[in-house]
Amino acid sequence: MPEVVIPIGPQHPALKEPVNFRVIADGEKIVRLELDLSYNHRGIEKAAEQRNFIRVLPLLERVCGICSHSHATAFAKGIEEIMGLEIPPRARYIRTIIAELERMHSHLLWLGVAAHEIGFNTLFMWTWRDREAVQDTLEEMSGNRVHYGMNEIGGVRCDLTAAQVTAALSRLPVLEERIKQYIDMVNSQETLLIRFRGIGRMSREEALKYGAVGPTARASGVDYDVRRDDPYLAYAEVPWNVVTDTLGDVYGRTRVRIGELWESTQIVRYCLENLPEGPIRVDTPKNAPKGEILSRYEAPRGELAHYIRTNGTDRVERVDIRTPTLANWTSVAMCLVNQNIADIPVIVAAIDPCLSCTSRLTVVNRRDRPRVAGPHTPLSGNRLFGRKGEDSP
Amino acid sequence: MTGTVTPETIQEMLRDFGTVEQVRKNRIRVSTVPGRLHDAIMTSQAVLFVDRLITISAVDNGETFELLYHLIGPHRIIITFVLNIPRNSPVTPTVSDILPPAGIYERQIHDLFGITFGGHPGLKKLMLNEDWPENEHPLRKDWKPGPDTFYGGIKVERS
Amino acid sequence: MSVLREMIENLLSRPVTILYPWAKVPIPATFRGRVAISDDKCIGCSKCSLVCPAQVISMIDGPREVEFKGKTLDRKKRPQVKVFKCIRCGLCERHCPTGAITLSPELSQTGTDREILVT
Amino acid sequence: MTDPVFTLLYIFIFPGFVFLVAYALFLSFLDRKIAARMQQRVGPPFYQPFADFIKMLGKEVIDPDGVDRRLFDAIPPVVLAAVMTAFLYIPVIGYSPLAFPGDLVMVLYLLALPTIALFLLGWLSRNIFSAIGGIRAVTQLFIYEVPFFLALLTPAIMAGSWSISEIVLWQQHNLWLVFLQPIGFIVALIGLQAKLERTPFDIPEAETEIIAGPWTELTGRRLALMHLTTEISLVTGSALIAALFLGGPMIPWTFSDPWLNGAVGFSLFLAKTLAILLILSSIKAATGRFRIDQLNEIGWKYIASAALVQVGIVLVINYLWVTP
Repeated sequence: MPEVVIPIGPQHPALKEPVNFRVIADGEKIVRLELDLSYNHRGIEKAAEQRNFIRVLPLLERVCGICSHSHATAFAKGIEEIMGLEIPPRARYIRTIIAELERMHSHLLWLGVAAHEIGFNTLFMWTWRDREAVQDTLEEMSGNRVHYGMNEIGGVRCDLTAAQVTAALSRLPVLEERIKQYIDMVNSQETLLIRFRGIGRMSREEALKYGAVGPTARASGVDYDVRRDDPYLAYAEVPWNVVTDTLGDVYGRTRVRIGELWESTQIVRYCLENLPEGPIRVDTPKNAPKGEILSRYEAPRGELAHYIRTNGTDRVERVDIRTPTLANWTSVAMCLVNQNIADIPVIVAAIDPCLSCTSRLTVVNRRDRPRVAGPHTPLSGNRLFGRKGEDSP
Repeated sequence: MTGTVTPETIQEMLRDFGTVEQVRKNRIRVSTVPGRLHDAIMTSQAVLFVDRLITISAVDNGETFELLYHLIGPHRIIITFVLNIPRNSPVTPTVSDILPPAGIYERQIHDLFGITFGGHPGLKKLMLNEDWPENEHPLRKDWKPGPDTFYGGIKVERS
Repeated sequence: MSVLREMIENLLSRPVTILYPWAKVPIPATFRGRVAISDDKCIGCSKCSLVCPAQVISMIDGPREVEFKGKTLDRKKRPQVKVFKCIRCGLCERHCPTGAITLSPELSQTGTDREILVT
Repeated sequence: MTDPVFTLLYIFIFPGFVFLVAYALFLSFLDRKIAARMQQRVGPPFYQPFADFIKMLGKEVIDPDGVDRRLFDAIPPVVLAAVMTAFLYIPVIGYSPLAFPGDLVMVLYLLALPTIALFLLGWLSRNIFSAIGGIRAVTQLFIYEVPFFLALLTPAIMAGSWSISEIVLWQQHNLWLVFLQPIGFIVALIGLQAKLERTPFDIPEAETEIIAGPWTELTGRRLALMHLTTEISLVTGSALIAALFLGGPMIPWTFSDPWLNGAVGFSLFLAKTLAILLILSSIKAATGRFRIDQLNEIGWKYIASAALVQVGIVLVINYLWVTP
């Protein structure tokens, strides 16, 4: 069978995100692929330069629909460090609780999506049903299901009442029970194993070389978690473990994410039970002094980096957001070569791509898309971005 | 092997490449020049076990463009190499040959700031669409949307 | 096997879906819904319009008398919210000095009155 | 049988066209409802498949560029007719009036037609997703068809007849074949699941991989008819397995009233098809999708050999017991 070009995206049932893969396949095997990142430029970084610190946080929260707390916290914690503020312990714990609940809902969502990509819709429905419990908790605590709006420079906006803590704690045992069920299911469900094992394998060296982050990297045995390596919020005080795996395939990523789900429930439980008393915010100056900070944060999808520069006013000079998905693209493109067409959705979904974060920068709609690799050549990180003279086949 | 790498050793090692200062307990900032960057990264990869590029940040600070290469290794100390590139000829050599993930960040910066990375294998538009006007780079400080220009099919209405 | 067991359990139990128009979805009291402004408390300081990230609060003419700290003040401006552009971040509520502007737990963009479109 | 009115009624009204369409839509509803309840969803109302069917009939038919319209129009009615014809040979209330020696083989071939048609549709659509889907459909056909045929031919070997109605009669006198051929029954169920392209065998129309496979370019009444075809295939397939392995509509005793006889037989038929549907729905809900190469391996390594083992066992039993 001759080589065929299969367009995947920007409108495709598997990738409900504005990204375009042109997969060149020989039969069912992927020979090479061309990647178009995004179709939607929102100009958030430019807009962030125009707003003061109060008004910029809701904007940054809307960088991403899933990890909204991550962006706001990464920014707030950077600005607080520039200002030299120490936020109260209670605020730190509340931020941690929201962050871990967010991780839980993101990973549950991911598990459902991964199951859906292989047609296992029952697991998809179940995880999304259980995700509702997390979202209800978040809604009770913050007032919204997705954009929590809990952060402000110098602390958090709303306090947790005793009733909210009790309600959240009462939901945890159910979730823990469910997560145990999922561990069991993932380890015993035959079709899931057969589709996840050995797919999109990435060795430790490759994961490091191509700059994979988050669960994608940890599944390949890269022991890299900002929460432990550069502790922020309450992570230094809470007992928890970094989950890693050595398999490096989609199954390994699933195991890492489910393991992180479990760790998250334990972190949330510890924080709720040991919530310190005290104020939830400190007074902040209006202006930040001149300075720069690389604020790193372990978002559900991986390491998120905000490079913030201030100039002594109440606005940032520049905020450069590097989202985990952008860091993971190189590795995913590398993973896909020589895999089956049927595995594209699974492999791409395995990094949990969030185009909303990534394409905050992007508008792409090119007719003459670049050839990214020569015919039958394995795709390396360099070749992914095209070489001169390969525009025409 | 990584136990020997401390902020002090890093400062010692990278002293040759420019001004070194420790800006945070786990972050070293090295101001260097475009010509030395390659060697600096190679040295840190070889000696300081740097294995990962966190990101490349770009800042337009009025007179120059500032490029910041944030690298990290198993010692979990961020090494930031800072380059200043003149605004009138924004060209710097690429590092995507020694750090594969840099390719995607460099393309992003090329789009948004108009900095050219010499030797980059495919410095094409990644972030902005095809009908984006040439020589307009939205994250430059002096960029204003033109009144009659279409950006991705949309004309910006100035109020 | 755990999949099969749970499937059978589910088959015998009721679905979890809330059939919305017939059954009410529980809304927590903290829910950030439609902006509600109480004219009695508002002192017209226009702080809300300054912090609003979506810039949907504008100060319009609304002369009235307000009791504030035992004094009766004469106020000329009152805030107006374009509800459909509101992103319900709650910053106005957070920064209001008198608690005059709040986010009620009602759904934001539904209703039959003309009034709800502009508060 | 000789009465033409009776034959016409048989073909068009009762077990034939009208009943068949109604029952197919009902089974489709039930299938969706069971899956939904297993996932703790509410599921569709009972008229949903019917409403879908009517709605799709009324939708605009879009011809993709460069498609042979006549062939595209002709395929859905042809396969619909094929699976409907197949159903007529399966006993529903009693002995099928159209039965002839060898109708089992004909039914099996008629049931294979929709897959071939899907391949044709995919090939005609001039769409890459359809083409891949069509190729996958045929590949899958080669994988499951052999074990499916083998599994369904073992009852024929055991009963010593190639007529479905004769096999049902044999079971009335002896024993349900599911007790004698459990492996064959399981293989037949798996084969039926694969034939109907339901999870884990929905490889040709894998939604997340190739949109809808051969169905991608089908619109309007073509889509409606193809959907109806799959739904009727579901009825025909489960009725066939019910007849071959579960004794069909036959009851071991006879009532004096022929009407009561027919009614009891018919309710048995309903109960058995519903039971098979429940099993099929559970498989659908409990599994993810295989990949085509994995299915190839599983199909030839395990399912086909299981069917062969069953054939061997049946031959041995026949030699020892049934043959005088």
